Amino acid sequence: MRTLLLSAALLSGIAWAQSPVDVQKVLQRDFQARGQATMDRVVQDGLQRVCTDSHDRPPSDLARQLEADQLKTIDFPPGSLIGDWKRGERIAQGGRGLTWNDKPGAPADGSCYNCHQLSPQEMSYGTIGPSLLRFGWMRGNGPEMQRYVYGKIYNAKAYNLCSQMPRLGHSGTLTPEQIKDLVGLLLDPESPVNKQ
Amino acid sequence: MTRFSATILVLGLAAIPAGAQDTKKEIQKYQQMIAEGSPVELFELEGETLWKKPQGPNNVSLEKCDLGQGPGVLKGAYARLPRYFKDADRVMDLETRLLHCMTTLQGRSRDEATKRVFGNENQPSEMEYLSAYIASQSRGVRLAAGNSHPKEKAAYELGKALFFYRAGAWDMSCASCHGEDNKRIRMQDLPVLYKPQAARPIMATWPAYRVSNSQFKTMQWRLNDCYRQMRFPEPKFASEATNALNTFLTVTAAGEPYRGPGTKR
Amino acid sequence: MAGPMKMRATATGGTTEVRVLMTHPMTTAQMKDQPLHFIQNVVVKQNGKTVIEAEISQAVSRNPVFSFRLKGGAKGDKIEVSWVDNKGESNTIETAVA
Amino acid sequence: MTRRSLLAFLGLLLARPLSVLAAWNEQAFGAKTAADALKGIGVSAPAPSKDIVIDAPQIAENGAVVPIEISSNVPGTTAIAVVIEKNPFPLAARFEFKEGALPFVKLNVKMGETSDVRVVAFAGGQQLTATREIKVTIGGCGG
Repeated sequence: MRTLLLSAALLSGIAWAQSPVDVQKVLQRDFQARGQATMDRVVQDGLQRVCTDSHDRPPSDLARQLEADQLKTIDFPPGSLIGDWKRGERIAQGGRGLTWNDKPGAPADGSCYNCHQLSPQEMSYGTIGPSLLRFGWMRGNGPEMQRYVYGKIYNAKAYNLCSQMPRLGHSGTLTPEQIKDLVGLLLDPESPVNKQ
Repeated sequence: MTRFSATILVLGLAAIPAGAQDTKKEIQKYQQMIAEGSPVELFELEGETLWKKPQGPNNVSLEKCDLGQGPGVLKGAYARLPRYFKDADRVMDLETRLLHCMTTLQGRSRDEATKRVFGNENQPSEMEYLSAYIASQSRGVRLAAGNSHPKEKAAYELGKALFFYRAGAWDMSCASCHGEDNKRIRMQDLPVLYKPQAARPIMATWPAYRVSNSQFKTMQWRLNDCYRQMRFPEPKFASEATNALNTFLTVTAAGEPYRGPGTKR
Repeated sequence: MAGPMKMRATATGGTTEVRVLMTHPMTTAQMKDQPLHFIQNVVVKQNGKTVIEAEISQAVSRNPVFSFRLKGGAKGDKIEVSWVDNKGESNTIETAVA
Repeated sequence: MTRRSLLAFLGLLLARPLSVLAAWNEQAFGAKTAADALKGIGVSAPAPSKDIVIDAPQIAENGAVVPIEISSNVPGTTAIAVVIEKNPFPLAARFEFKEGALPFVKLNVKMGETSDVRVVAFAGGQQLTATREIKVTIGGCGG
């Protein structure tokens, strides 16, 4: 792993006046644990380090390898992955979870509308991620699509290593049940996302 | 061309961009109107009172505090912060410097002076009031944070590295939201803060009154709350890290005439 | 205790523009942890004569800001704005037209 | 007591604290529907008019502060009322413009949700009205 990281830094060709290691030390000195936001969060894992080093443009071989590692973290539930789109819509609207003033263990939300357009009725949507309007209508909702959407929400980095989307299942933000409800929001033909 | 993609093309060309354009225009109008009808001057008034109020064991006001332009000189002081201070041998932004003056001039303990740095709508903090007043004394002065002393240069570099450092429960860096042009969270436009053009109007209007919660917010708070939303632990108030980030952002915005304290959503 | 007010009155082309800021929580019945507390009456006077009387509700935003326009007006005219809230607290500010 | 001092004394009486003099239409402000609020301020079947100008953003990023500028071009306007139809208590404000004031006001209001904002102007025996829809959206991260 160490050589892998080193080569990533070299390949990216970005000269940092401060190495990420130095920055991590600063964060460990200048930040403090509060609530559920503990200090281990400032320590980068492998992909965070590679993405920081490469300005989110990791060498493709390395990216493929690390994406495969991330894919292994996803535990796909059996059966249909399409949950209740109505609950999904509420999860997509909210922005709570994992911050230092959120109650540990309390249900979190997906923060989906912060970055994506989904239901056409909601005009206050962000644009950091692509529009998901009519997502299921365009792509169908067969088992493969369900698996892709579930996996993408559970761990977006398995599909695009330096994606800005949080690993909502892997990080413990959302439960498998909540992720299925979001799959429902995206793929259920009755969901406003897919209605004309 | 399939029927589906034809439909998408039509939708894409006609309905959606027109709506988005109108939305953007109306949001701009909203922001302009809230700025015109802002109660921000009330915070400046209160801040002036606090600046002149004797406090602490030494029972003196902050009027002799040197914000970089000499003891008690307020005109243009905020626009030249953060900067290196020889007496403290470090780079300090406004709040860090005020804390320094509270401990050195007024003889207050750091614990007491930082007990409540961020207030709420019912009780704004001393730092917030003071920031409003002092920043208002730089209106029209071009931003010129320190960028020549070796420690200022080091702060800039550290701030830049922090800006792009991805970590936390959601793998975010500042650049996750402020790294690409023409993006927004919900309706909020996201300035690409490492680019001068985008950083200038933003840094020229902080600190600011936020209408969504009727609170006056400082730059230390802004950084603190970004890290909260990024699912990081909490940055310590007036730490080297927050001063470095503030230096990076303000140096990037250099040259913009200061026109705050601003009014934000 | 009532927080500060601020006012500016400027004469331009035959009208006087009055902009007044009031420090007030303006809490509503919907806020659970706070008692209902809001300004009910605002009065604007020009040289001692009442020119505007307003009744307002909890729907006015916290720290109210109003702009009014008065006919005529010359530099030095006295403008006075006062408010009273539902608890009987009040405040007044006076300024000369600039 | 001289005439002059009597006048001064009356003047003092008139300068009693505002709270004693001030009237506040409890019935209208306590009304929970726009119809009841309008009834409470004596409005019935106001006529739509283009002479009432409501300047406001069509979209408010936050309902806590929605800036609205109102002016009436109806000659002889003596009062203006603002009703936010979907607010829990729709009547937001009522302004009386006496000799010396122009029928103009700019203020910030709270809106619980997207709603029509109705303005009624009183001029002589006339009641005129205009509305404008303001959409209230969600800004920021919501966290």
